[in-house]
Amino acid sequence: MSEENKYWHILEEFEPIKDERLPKGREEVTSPTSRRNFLKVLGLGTASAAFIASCKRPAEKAIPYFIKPEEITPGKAAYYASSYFNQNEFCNVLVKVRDNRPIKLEPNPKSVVTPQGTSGRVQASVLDVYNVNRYQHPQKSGESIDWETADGEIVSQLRQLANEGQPVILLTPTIISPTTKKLIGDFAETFGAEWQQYDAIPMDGFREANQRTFGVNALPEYRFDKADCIVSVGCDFLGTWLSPVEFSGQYAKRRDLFNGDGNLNKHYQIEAGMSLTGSNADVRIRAERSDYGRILAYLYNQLATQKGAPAIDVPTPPQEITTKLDEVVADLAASEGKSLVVCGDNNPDYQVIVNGINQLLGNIENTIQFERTYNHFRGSEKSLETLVNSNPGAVIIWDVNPVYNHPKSEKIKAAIEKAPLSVAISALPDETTELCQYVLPSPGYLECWDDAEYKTGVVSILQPTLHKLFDARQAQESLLAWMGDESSWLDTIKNNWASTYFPQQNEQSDTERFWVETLKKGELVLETTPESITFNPDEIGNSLNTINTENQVEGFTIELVENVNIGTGHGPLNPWLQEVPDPVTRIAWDNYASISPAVARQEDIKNGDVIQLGNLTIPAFVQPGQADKTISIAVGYGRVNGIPEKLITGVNAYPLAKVENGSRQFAVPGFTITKTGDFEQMALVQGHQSMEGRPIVRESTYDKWKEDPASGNEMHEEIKHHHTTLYKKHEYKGHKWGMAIDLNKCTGCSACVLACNTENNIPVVGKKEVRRAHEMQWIRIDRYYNGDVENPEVARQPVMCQHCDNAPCENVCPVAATNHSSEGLNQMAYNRCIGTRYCNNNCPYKVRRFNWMDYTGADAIPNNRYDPANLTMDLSRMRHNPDVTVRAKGVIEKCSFCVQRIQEKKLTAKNEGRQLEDGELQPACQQACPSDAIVFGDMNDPNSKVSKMMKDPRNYHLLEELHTLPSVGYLTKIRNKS
Amino acid sequence: MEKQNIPEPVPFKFGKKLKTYLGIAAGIGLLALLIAVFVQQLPSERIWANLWMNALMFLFLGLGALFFWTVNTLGESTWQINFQRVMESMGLTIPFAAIFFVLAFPGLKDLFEWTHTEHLDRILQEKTPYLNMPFWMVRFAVYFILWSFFAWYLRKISVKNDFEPHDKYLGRLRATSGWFIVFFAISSSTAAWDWLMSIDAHWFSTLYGWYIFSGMFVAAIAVIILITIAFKKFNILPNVNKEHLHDLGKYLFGFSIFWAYLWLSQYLLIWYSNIPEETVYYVERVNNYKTLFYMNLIINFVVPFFALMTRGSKRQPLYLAIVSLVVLLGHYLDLYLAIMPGAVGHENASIGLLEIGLPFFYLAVFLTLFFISFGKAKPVPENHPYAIESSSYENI
Amino acid sequence: MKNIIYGHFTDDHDLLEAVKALQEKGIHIADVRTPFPVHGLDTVLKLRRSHLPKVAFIAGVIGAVLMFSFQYWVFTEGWPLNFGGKPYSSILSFIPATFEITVLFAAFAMGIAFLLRSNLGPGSIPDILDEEVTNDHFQIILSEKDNTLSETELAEALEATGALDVKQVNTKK
Amino acid sequence: MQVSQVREPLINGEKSYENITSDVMAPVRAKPGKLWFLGFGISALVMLAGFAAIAYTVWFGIGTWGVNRTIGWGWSITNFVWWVGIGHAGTFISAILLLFRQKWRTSINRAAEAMTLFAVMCAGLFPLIHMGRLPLAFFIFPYPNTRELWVNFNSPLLWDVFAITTYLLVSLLFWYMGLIPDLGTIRDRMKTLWKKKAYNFLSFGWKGSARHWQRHESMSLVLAGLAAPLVLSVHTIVSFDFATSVIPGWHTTIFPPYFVSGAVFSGFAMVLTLMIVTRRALNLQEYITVGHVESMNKVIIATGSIVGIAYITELFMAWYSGVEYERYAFINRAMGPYAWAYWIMMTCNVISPQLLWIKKLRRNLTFTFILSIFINIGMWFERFVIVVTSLHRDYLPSSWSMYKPTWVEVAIFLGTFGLFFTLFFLFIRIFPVIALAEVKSVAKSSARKFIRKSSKKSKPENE
Repeated sequence: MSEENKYWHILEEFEPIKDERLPKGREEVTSPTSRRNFLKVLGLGTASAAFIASCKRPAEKAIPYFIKPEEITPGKAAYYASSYFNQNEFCNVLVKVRDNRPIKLEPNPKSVVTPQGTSGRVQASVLDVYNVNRYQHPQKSGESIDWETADGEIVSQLRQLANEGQPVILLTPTIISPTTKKLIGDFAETFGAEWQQYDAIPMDGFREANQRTFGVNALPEYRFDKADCIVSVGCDFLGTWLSPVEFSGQYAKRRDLFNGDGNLNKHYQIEAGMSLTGSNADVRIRAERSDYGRILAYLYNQLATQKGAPAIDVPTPPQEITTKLDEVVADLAASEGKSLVVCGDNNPDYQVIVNGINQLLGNIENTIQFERTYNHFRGSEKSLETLVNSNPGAVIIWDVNPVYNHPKSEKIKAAIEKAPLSVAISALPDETTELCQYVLPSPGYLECWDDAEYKTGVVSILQPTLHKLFDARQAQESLLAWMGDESSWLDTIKNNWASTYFPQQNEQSDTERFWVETLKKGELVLETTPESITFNPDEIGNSLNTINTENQVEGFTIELVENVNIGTGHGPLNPWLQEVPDPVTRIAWDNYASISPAVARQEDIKNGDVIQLGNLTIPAFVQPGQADKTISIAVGYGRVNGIPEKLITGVNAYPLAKVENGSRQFAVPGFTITKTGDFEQMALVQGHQSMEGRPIVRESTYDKWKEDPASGNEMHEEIKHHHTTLYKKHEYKGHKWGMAIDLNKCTGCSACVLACNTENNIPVVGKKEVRRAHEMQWIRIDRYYNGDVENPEVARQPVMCQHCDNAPCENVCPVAATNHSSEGLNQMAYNRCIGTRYCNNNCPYKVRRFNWMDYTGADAIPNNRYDPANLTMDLSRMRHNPDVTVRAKGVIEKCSFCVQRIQEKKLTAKNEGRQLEDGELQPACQQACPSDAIVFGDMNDPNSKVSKMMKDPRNYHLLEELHTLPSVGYLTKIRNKS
Repeated sequence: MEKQNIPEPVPFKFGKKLKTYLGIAAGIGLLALLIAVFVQQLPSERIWANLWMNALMFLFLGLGALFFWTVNTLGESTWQINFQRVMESMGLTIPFAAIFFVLAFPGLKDLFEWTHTEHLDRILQEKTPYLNMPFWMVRFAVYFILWSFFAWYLRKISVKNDFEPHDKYLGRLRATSGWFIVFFAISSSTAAWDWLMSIDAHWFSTLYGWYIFSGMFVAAIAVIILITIAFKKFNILPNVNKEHLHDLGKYLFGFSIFWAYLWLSQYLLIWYSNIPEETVYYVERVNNYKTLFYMNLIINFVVPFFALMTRGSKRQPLYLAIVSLVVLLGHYLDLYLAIMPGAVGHENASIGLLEIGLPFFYLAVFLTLFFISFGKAKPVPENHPYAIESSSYENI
Repeated sequence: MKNIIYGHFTDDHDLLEAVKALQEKGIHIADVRTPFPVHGLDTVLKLRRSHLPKVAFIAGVIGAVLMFSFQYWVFTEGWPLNFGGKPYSSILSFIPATFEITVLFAAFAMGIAFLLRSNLGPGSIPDILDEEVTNDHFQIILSEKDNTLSETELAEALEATGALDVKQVNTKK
Repeated sequence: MQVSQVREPLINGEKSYENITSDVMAPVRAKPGKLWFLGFGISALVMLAGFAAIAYTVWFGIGTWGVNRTIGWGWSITNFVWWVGIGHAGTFISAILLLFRQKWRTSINRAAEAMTLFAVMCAGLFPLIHMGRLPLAFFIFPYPNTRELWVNFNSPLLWDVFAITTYLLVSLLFWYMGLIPDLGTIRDRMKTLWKKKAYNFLSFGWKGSARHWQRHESMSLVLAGLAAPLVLSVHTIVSFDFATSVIPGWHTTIFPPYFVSGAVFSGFAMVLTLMIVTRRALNLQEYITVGHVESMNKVIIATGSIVGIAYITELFMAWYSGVEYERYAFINRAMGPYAWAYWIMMTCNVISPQLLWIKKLRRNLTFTFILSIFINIGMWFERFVIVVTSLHRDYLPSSWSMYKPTWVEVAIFLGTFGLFFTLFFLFIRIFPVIALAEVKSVAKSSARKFIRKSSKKSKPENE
């Protein structure tokens, strides 16, 4: 229980420390850092602005504490509750801080919204703090100025403009912080400013549809865990749609055949491009993007006919789809009130029909609830129209980049340039900030105070875990300063909480106590009343009629999609995210145009052939399962401004989007393919897609599983039966660590890969090296296609070191650098490794990774560093987990089952004089997994979850016929199909 | 070189006394078989396995000798000329080995799991294109027809040169030897797979054929040594001197090491990788035949290695004969270990009256055939163009 | 001070005959030097068989025992490590290194023994009487010291066997 | 010992012992010619380029090579095995052929052994430079250290360390012991004092005493007895590098004898390549005769056929095993993306040597020379097929990958050729290319001159 206290360790309890070096007139921020240490951090940060190709070990730069600050125990991590929000993704987190540096983000298990796991982006966000490209001082036209001057000039101009009645536009992303919203309101009032919210990829169509059908402008809660039958039309809810971490958890609960009630959901995915969600579906129906409307209409009409509701004749989708859709309809009809139909298209008419279907099926108030609606995605197309059309006098652009991610980029650019005053508030340079006169650096979220109401009635606090690295200031502080408000931003938040939320609760009677307790927990859950909704059936008819008049345009339709890890491409270019291969295509560092195999054959296009689509030249990728007439391209690539040249990658696909009827469309018809004759080799990490009939991912169907839980895994018993050995097994007397992975729950989101990267200091090798199969990630998520090449089934398998008890790799190391621990770990002594790579050759799973070059700067030879992502600079090195060795050139590394965590927890338990509890010890991958697919524990403990899973009839070991005796077990994948 | 007075050769006669001895030996063998069948009523697979094992050993001696002769001929070596007829005559027993195999045919079902075509598992089903009765029989016939032909034809040329000397015969001998070796190189392996490896039908080892070959070769050399020493003692081959024995001893020594080398290669690699599909073979043997398993290695490697290491040991006829006899028994044991665990199983296999007695019968038949053949030609080839080299060389 | 008488032949067969002839006269032959090993010469000279093989055997046994026990010690006592589930005393794994060290010890012990026993080695200065011995001369060397016969008698006896260029030398050794 | 007169003489021309001495010594005595300097210069340059590439690798890391996460060993280990294989001919010739009393070995064993040493030196480089951390290469020796951590005696790579070291040292010993009498011969022919002194130093003061000869012969025989199993062990252990693994295409029990056979096969090919040129360049046609070439060709056809049978056995067993991974590995060899390498290997190693069944071709120097180069190439590809083709598609298709060498790897490989030829050029200037004493010892029974003489006398030489 003392552990818990450690978790909720907070900043507020400590005396603020005065720092004369901070700019005057500004409230000191209470900080966990001592002044001495702050100096050190600041010094390091500044020094690292330049490339320092130093061969010195980082240890030489460490300065020992002269007087140890009270709250810091060297070598011991502290955890602070906070939250991550980045435009379209939210996660309650615990920030792991070691020696004043946040080094890892972990899920907050007490969270209501995201108790299980995080996304990959959350994991990688810690790297953004230490980004060397951040603005370090306020700038005016590219010149550094100080805050006072900047504030003075901006305020005077704002007042003048306000007096002149010229419009002042404040362009922000969707703001979910209640205090900030109030603050902006005050600001707008003060300066007569117009506040516009902008989303790179909007969901205003959803809000509009809900307004039309239910009379509320809200994004409801979707309960995937309550749905027996999920039908998703082009909706990537496990990867990028609305709240993927939450949905992954809900979805996985219904894929769980080990803990759950054995009631598997059935997931239909109807889509054009192969999405992460589609690749997890039980039944994936390949359909053209341009047919989505008709498909929805068909589904509605069929259901309506069954339920006796009016149907409107709409051209039906092609025959081969309707036969499959009939099956979908039958399943939907059979699970009334327990089904869920979603569509990912922002077209309001489509959403209206989706609402109509869900209404018909009685899903409203069951699987779709309006109690705690989502507060993000408030942006609309109107915001930019205002900017472009209103000839603003002042533009304040806060952390959005429309110049990059809006198709009308040129007009926006013109509007900003024309405005007499343009101010950008941003941590990093981008396409938009470069156009603004003033650039005001803002800190990263790990350096900020903030609050957030992601879902109505669940309010979280963000607290800083690191003193601001640069001369940066939160946007809210700027607004306060401009308004002449002397109070600090923290006080503003506290005051707001005291006035707004304190009265709404009754647990705490003292406002200060209330604040501290909430801060410890990280969030406050309030009573809410559901939005009252009234269904308007007429809208369905209207929308059906609209769809009825849709023209079918000749040529290819391009759909712009988000990559699971890259998302909209907002924020700094994060090398960790870039290096994680897309879970579907397994390509890192690039975007590409996915075309179907049939088109590739017809047009004679091979992977990497550069094609021309409108104004876009982009390499093509042949994607099994892609609809023939649809080409999918991921947005979020092709950032140029403010990106170091060696990191520029991919092509910006946003300009292909179209603004139509006041909304942005990400599916645009009418393209033709032209081959340019160029070729670009992509960083494809998996060149072979088929399992070649090998029992690698074992699977079965739900029906067969119900009859025999070992179905699809019959060979496991047989192989076990045939196991013979010429020498006895070693005994493992104490712990024997093992891991079980439920293939039915893993969605492939890659959060584990990124968590592992962060935890284990895995270097980034860059596009060139990934192309050469030199990637370093310790976990990879293998993806195999099975069956019809036009619409294959997808099987996924996370593979890390299997920690074999009869490890072929250990036998062959000449210098004994890898051997087996007494707890069954396959361990590596990096210091001893001389890099023969023999172990890797002999590893049947090929999970060992070799430091081909000096990726980390840990090598003793000077001037040979290979650092494609500027991650060996002193600032970026602060991200390192000090418990894990940074490996030198020429050394083999691999998954260690997070041995540093094992040791730490063992020690804790020992100090507390107790046994380790099952589940107490989680490796980074398990911890980050939003779908709880990975379970780690002691196999010598018969009651541990992992040993129970190992005994499950579904359990098998990868390549078990080789008698390598892996410590990792996999539970078979069960598809709910006939 | 020691001066020796070479006595006059005594012409070989397959005398009555010898015949009586062989008859008694044959009788013992048959008696052992009859007791095993009717008195002890041993399980049928054990009977058949014994017949199979002895037929193989019978074949090995002839085939190994034929190989030894042909390989020396092809290598233009000449030291063997003085006892070449021993090898020739041993080779002539090959066709009779076929008869012994055929006698064991009724037991094939007991010996080979893959013959149970009604219930084969997946892996065995996949092997049927190779492991099926008709094809197996065809291979059997081809091996024996060709081996027998070569044994007969080579002998014919060799003898012909005695009477109408001509250099062309040597050329023909070499050419035929070449063809034989080519065929032997393939058939020795495939025959080992067919008749031995497929007893453990699931198991496989690429080295197996060569391993069996090396054992066969050592066994044949041991018998050549024994016969040559005996013939020397009775002055049938007076021209065989210590140099010949020395060299034969070296072969026995060297190829015992070679056998051990292959044994180790096969076992070490399988032990090291520890993949069940391969270890299954050795697990059975190491666990259930522990003593014999290690005895095999001691008799076939440790004994000849230390016993024949010194120069003098190889030049002492009696000593060399004893070592040869031990090694011959050792390879009988090796064959036992190759066959019994798979064909009989450790529950039923043991070394009893049958295993000890039956070989006498085969030995008697082998020697009878050998003596008959040997008596039909001159004991030493005459007019061999290189004959002089065989009588006048020395080991350092 | 001893006197040396030597002469040479140009054919190894003649040399063998000469040695036999000299020995029949009871003359002790100090040394015979030849450009290559002449077969039968050691028998005629009644040279003892060399002990070098025994040296090799003993050194080999020492090497084998040392290497094997070292490996065994390392894996069972020194620092027993679990490599791929193999037993600590994985004897089969010890065979290759043991074999190599056996051969190494045997070969080098024998090589060194050969050099020491023959007084050969870097820097050793030979007493060469006739440089053609390493070319095509087969040389017989007689020493007065070893024989009852006089220097001249020895020379005559040597010449009688057909030796060419019979010479007498007084060496200081 | 008597030799039948039907046998082909091993030394042609009317050679007396004196002739043998002067013929063989000629290159040592004479001043090197332009051609020698040219050859030596080029070799040395290529060697230096190779060393530069090695330095580059050590500096920037193995990432400068084309190897990757799937194919951990590329050209480096291919070259290693290839060079070690070539390094098997010399010791095979001097040890095993000595045991088998093959007299023809005497004309070629010296050069072949030298070649062995140089090839093993080239080979030995690769396991070192393929390490990610070459400066720490000393970790592979079991030396006492503060952590009391020894080495892993289970590792075939460690066995390699012992095997290659022992092999190099014992071969050197064997070679040098054989050289001692010949160095004495050179010493006595040298006119300048310093050369005399130098060669005396090198010859350890050899004087040709009967007792020394007796010991020398006895030692040679035991050394041969030791070296014979050593030769087998070296390539056996090299084969263990692969065969102990679990990788299909690597793990197969036939590897040890098949590797040995392949090694001798490639070694003889290299000896032929070199000797056919050397005998011309150094005027040694009468010592290294067509008969010698034919004998070597016979070894080639024997070992080549054994290798061929091993290939087919592997192929058959892969099918017979019923193990899908095994089967796939071999299908992939013959039909996958590296099939070209497989078929080069098959053509060069199995099919082309079969032409040597024809006596005329066996005795044709030009043909033999071309064929020997074919075999060198084929055997290199054999190792490439084993190393790369087996690795590039093993168990999990997700990790399958392709391999292509970079210029660094190519330069290192060429550099080892430079090293090899540099040493060889030095060797032919400093040491007698033919074992003088050994040739002389068989001259009487096998030289044309003596054969004729003895036949004239027709006097049986009873010993």
